[in-house]
Amino acid sequence: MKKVTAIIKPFLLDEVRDALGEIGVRGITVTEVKGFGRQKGHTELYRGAEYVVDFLPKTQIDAVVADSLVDSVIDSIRNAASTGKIGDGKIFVTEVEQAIRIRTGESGEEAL
Amino acid sequence: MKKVTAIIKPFLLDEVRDALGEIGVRGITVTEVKGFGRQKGHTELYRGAEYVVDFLPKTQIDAVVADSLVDSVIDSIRNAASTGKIGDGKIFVTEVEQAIRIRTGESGEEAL
Amino acid sequence: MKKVTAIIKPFLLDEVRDALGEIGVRGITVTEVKGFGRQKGHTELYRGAEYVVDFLPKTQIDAVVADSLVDSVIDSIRNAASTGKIGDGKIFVTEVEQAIRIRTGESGEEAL
Amino acid sequence: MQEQIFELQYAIDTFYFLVCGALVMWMAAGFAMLEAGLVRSKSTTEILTKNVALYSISCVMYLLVGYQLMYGGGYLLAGIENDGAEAAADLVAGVLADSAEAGFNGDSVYSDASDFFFQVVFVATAMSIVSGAVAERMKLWAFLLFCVVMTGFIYPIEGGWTWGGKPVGFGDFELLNLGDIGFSDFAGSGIVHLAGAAAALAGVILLGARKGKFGRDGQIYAIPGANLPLATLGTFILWMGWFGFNGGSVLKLGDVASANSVAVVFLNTNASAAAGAVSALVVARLMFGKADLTMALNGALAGLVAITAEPSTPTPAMASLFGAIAGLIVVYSIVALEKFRLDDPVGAISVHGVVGIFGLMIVPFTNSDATFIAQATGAVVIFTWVFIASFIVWLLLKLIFGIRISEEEEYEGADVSECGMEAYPEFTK
Amino acid sequence: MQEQIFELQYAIDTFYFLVCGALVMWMAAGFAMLEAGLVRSKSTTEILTKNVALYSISCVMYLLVGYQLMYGGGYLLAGIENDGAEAAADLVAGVLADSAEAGFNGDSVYSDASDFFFQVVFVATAMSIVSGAVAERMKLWAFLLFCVVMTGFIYPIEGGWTWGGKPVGFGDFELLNLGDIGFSDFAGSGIVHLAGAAAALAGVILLGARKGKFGRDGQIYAIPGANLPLATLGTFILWMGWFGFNGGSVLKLGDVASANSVAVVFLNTNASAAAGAVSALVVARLMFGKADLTMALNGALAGLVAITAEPSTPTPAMASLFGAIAGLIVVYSIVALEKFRLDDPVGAISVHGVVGIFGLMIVPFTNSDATFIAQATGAVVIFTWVFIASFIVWLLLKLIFGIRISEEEEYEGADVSECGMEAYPEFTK
Amino acid sequence: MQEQIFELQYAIDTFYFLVCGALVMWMAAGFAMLEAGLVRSKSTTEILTKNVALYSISCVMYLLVGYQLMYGGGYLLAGIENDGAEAAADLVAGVLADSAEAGFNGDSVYSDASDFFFQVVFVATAMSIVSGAVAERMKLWAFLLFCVVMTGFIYPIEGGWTWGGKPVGFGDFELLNLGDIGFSDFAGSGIVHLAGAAAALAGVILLGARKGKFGRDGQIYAIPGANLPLATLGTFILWMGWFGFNGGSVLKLGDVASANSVAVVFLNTNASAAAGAVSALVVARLMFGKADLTMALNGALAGLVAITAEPSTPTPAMASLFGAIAGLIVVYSIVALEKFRLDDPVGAISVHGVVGIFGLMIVPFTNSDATFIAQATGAVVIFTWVFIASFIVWLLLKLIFGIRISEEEEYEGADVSECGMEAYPEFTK
Ligand SMILES: Nc1ncnc2c1ncn2[C@@H]1O[C@H](COP(=O)(O)OP(=O)(O)O)[C@@H](O)[C@H]1O
Ligand SMILES: Nc1ncnc2c1ncn2[C@@H]1O[C@H](COP(=O)(O)OP(=O)(O)O)[C@@H](O)[C@H]1O
Ligand SMILES: Nc1ncnc2c1ncn2[C@@H]1O[C@H](COP(=O)(O)OP(=O)(O)O)[C@@H](O)[C@H]1O
Repeated sequence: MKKVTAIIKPFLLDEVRDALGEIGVRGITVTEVKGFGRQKGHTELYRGAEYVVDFLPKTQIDAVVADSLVDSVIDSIRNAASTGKIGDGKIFVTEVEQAIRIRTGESGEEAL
Repeated sequence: MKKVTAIIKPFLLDEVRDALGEIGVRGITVTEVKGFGRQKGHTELYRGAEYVVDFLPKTQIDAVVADSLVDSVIDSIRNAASTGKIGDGKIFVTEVEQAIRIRTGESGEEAL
Repeated sequence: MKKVTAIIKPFLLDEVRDALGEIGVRGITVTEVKGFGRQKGHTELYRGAEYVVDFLPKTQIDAVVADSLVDSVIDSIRNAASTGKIGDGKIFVTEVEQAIRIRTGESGEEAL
Repeated sequence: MQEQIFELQYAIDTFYFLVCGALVMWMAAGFAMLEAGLVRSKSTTEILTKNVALYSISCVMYLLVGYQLMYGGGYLLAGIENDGAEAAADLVAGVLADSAEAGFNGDSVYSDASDFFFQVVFVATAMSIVSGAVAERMKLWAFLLFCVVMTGFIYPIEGGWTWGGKPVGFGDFELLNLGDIGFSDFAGSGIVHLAGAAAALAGVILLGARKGKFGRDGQIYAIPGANLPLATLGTFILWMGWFGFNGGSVLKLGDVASANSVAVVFLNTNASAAAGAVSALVVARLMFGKADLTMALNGALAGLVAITAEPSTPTPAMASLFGAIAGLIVVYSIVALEKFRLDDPVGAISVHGVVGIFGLMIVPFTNSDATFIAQATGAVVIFTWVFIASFIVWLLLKLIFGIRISEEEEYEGADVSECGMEAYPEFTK
Repeated sequence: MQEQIFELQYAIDTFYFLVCGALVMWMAAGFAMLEAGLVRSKSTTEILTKNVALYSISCVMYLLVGYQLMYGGGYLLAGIENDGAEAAADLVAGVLADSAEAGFNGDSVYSDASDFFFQVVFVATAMSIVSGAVAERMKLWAFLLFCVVMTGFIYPIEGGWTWGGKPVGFGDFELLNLGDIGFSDFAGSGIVHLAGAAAALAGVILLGARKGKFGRDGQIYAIPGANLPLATLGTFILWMGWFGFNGGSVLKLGDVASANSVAVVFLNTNASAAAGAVSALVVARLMFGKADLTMALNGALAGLVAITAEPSTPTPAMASLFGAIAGLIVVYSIVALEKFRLDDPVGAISVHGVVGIFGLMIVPFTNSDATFIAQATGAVVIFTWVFIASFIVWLLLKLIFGIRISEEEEYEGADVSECGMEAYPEFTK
Repeated sequence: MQEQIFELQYAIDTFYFLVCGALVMWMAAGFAMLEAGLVRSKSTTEILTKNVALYSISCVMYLLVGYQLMYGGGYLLAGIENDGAEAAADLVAGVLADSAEAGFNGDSVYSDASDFFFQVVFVATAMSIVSGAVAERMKLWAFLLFCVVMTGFIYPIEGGWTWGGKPVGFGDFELLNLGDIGFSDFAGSGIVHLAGAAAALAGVILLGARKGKFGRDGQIYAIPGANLPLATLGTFILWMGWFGFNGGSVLKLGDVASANSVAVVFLNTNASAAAGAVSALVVARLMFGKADLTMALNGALAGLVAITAEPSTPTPAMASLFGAIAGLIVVYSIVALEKFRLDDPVGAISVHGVVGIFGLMIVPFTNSDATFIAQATGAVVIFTWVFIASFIVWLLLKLIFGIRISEEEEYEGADVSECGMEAYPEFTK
């Protein structure tokens, strides 16, 4: 199994979730994160003094999926999360050795 | 070393932490996440209009542990976090190549 | 590629970000987490009743970097995040199989 | 000694006006909190800025021209200036002459300055109604420009026709005199609230709904308000302030009949609001299966708006009944307006417009001086004028500057684009 | 001219009642904010809904039956209706006759409507005390049903015995007349505050503590309030409103002795509250080692409750002393109640009940018309009646509908289960 | 009958004082909310605690010694005690004699207790100004000790020189009498606001800036306030309360000239605030390119402070102009103070100090009794005394206990170290 981690723009979350649902991904976990990258933050003024907002709000999606699904998951995310503008985000893939469903104890791909 | 990542129902966090403490896990990192899975969200009405709460609040626990501990960690989490109801969550295990304690520079299992 | 995950004290985030920037890390993702470890929480009184704050606020930094950079990333983080006091945090390194930039589709180290 | 009695009466009536005026001023805070509670956190700074600015602009514009247009009080309050401190002896002599003429039980004789103070806060109320309805998507400065026109001209002209006693029309073109045909609007269900709602409706139509409010296939999505304690606080503030709004509109305190009337107005205002809240809560429970706090709040406000056209003649039981009906109407109206794809984040058009009309139409039941036909005529005149005039102003603003922030700005929140400042920078995710 | 003087006096006294009544109405907002600040975010919408609804229901029920039961003012305010606008001449004649009989320095003659308005807001105050104590775990509709009975019957009957001058008992069964034996409760430390606390205590006992408040082995866990600025705001609102609560209870303004008494009441009310806040802050500092804001807030409220039974006779220095003792009592009482495993999230039973009794018992020190025995008797009568009657009502509600939300609902928060709406949907984790 | 007229006048004037006093008391809530909104969430409980405590301590200290020092009203209000309830007949006789002497149109005769009540809330206002400026880094108990000295001694002594009519100096050492040389400060632009700002400035200088406010190379960093709805609410509360602050300072209501003056004061106070808000909003827009809500709020407050020195003589148009200039000054002043590395989280020194001086200096334009030289002298005397006395007290506190929390405590937030309690425990990250 693989974990596909995508850092996306927050307002595209629903699109990505729907796209993943369509190709059979039945579970995802979402974390609110702050991203720092090529997309630069902006400077704000508050009472005449500056402050730099350099961490931008991003949404991280983790989906653990069977190896066979990885490519289509990546494609789906790219399709749904791409606006063509800088800061669209990244997808990282890592190996997952084991998955267990807490309720039933099922393990492996069964558990997803 | 392995990282055991568990997505659980938030109100069971204290139980899981205690269970892990008992078997000798000395550090965990906890993240508030939103989960989407078999457990369905619910529809709310606000001023007569519907809105769907489809992401449910979940708590993610990450514990990096020695290989030898993995099985008992999984068991502990399952015991503490299982209510038998849908949405109890998952446990994922991944390989960790290196661990370093920032303060001392110790590395490997020493650092945990 | 490797993912370097560091759990640090929140107020050192800017220092760590700057240190990573200096050695050429161009992107990081930051998550607010709660940590439980050797550093103990504290007991507070509210209207005469006690409550224990045992999870401490920590900041998790994830940086996916080329293998060659891993050691200097670890050093940079240690330098920037170390106060010598308990609770300074940990660094974990894991393998990343694939990285994709959503906007362009570039993959591998190109995507970072 | 008669003179001293007149002086005391003048002092009492003036103080009564000032206290009521201060309560109405307080309603500005109520609207600000209500609206800040019912929008999303990312549009909160902007709605707060609008509320502070609209109150302030209302005060400036009404002082410059509005009071003159509505009551002939002089541009820049030239009329009031004269009875300032410089000619205290003249002032006293004038007051005593007026009092003698009016008689102890006659019309109220009180300070011109207190009259302006009481009137100016009403202007701000009318304008506050607008800000809520157009929240979260309108450009700040376009709104403030509209505010200048509304509080300096559109409202004062309408107010002149109704409370100012001027004939409907402009210059030589005079249609009819609403007061003469039996139109009665005690404290402004129509003159203030319907007027505000008409301006809001024109804005909402030209502006369109918030992104995400309506789906392509007619779905209606909820956009929950970010801070319900604030919305509740705002409602309580409005409720309290309304005692000044209606109570002060008796215009005199200083004799038995007037004082009793003021007391009846306080009592009825409170009774109607209470019944409105209870009824809306129950109706919402039956319709939605849940106790919808925001509907209870809107119900209380609906009760207040409904009784405003005539709070002095109903018995307390009737006032309660009117409030209860208003609470029912407002729930249905809010749901219905969304069916028409009109997006009003705080329900202002329903509370002040739909219920404002209801308030006007029930006056004849308890006040025999008013007729249904005159009430309907008044409602039509007020609505038509304010709606059309506002529509034109909004349209001009739209053509010249644009009135809507960009889609991306709306996504990021009006706070960042319009004010460069988050309302809760440390809390929101 | 004597008639004009009486008319002015009537106007002044009526206005004084209305202003004080508006301030007491404002206390409803104070309780709402205080309680919303001291509960967890997940129970906030529900406590707000309860507060808006209880105020509204109080107004409706007191109008329907309560005012009749307490003062014989007529069901549906039939008595007040008559002195509305229709018979203005009769009204004036009646007032003048009353004034002549009372004399300028005699009993106050003022509008019946203002009397009702002032009384009705007291009912809501008594009921507001309950909502805080049962917060976060009681079913909304069970609470509202209790509210109907409490504000329509339990409180008005008790009020009839005390302020209404009726003998304790029902129908032919008359025990004693509290007024005759020397019971004195100026503005309601017992009649309003202790009564509210007694109803709250009965509810808390039947309801049990919030899940997680007490451990199996007697541990007491803190459940911090979610929004302390709201709690502070609520306290300031209550403080301000209390000037109306106590100040209005002089019942007359319009002569030198009365006006001075009102002023003394304002001064003492403020002094006692201030001393209560300081003392509670210091006591909490000594006991807990930290400056506990919530205790300072409770201390101010305790000072207010303590002085309420007699704010007109103490010197300012004594008022301060009474307040300081009240501030000390309240801290100990809050800690002690938790030892008995009574879970009162906002400290209402301590502030209004324990300190309410203290307030009653110190009256004889400064007011020689009151006796300790009569004060104790009054406290026992009020507590017993309200506690038992409330206990029965709560029990019936418990048996018929259940009064407590399920464990899971409590975990998820009363907001979702009772109102289907989060108070801060964007902020909470 | 003349006596009855005097009694009514006494009652009216007393009530007027009490209503105005209650409004000023309400300003304590305004300062608390404004400051709680403009600090970070981690320092919110502490600023709330300071505000509740400072109001309370002010009341206690002014009652103990302050009123005696300022107006000779007796330690522990010994003077007021006597005209309490015990000797009602004496009281009435005394009042009637005073009234007869003063004459119907002469000086106001009203309850001593109402006078104290009105004066005491002013002390708290002066002290509230300080808490905002030293927020987020000062030790709670050091602040409260300063509060004891400021409200018991520093302010009352200064107040004695100005409103109390005492000569500047101590004991036999008398410099000059500010009233005699033509110094005029109607409601306290200098006596209250500049005084508060002077004490704040001394504290800020000794305390230093918040960590992270200024960079090593002169950079100025923004530290955004955590809760702008609270800040806005606080401003509206202050705006409302200011009607009492200025309106009550006419000191008499009960004749035509006085009542009219009160009305003019309400009108001008409102006009100046409105113009201040508009002007600050526009100036900030031009300077920063964004509509800065917090500047609009400060602008409104600046308008209020500016008109406070003389709200009764300007025409409404002039009041608006003064307010507009004040709004402009405050924006520049806030930016300028930061250039001097003075860290004032809420802008208190600019709003109350810089604009307070401006308010004093414009009095001679509309009030011919005042001279520029006397106004300047007064400003210098007030500033010098309060600044130096405060500086010494702060310094002693610094040397003995320390006045600043540790760097680590500051990082964690004053809430945890000073109060052991978070303001929003569930929301902040
Ligand atoms: N090397 C990295 N490791 C972890 N997260 C990264 C890395 N690079 C980028 N990110 C995340 O991806 C987000 C988008 O990256 P950015 O460089 O701004 O734009 P783009 O994806 O278009 O190249 C960042 O805000 C950050 O959260
Ligand atoms: N494939 C997955 N990848 C990542 N997270 C998942 C995955 N499947 C489930 N989860 C997480 O686990 C939670 C529980 O899963 P769910 O399917 O609702 O119930 P159950 O664990 O009982 O099967 C989800 O809310 C989600 O956060
Ligand atoms: N085994 C672990 N797995 C995951 N996170 C850990 C682990 N041990 C520690 N942490 C994280 O690191 C933080 C610091 O660890 P702690 O033991 O308190 O101090 P130190 O790093 O100085 O040994 C913890 O708060 C927790 O978030």
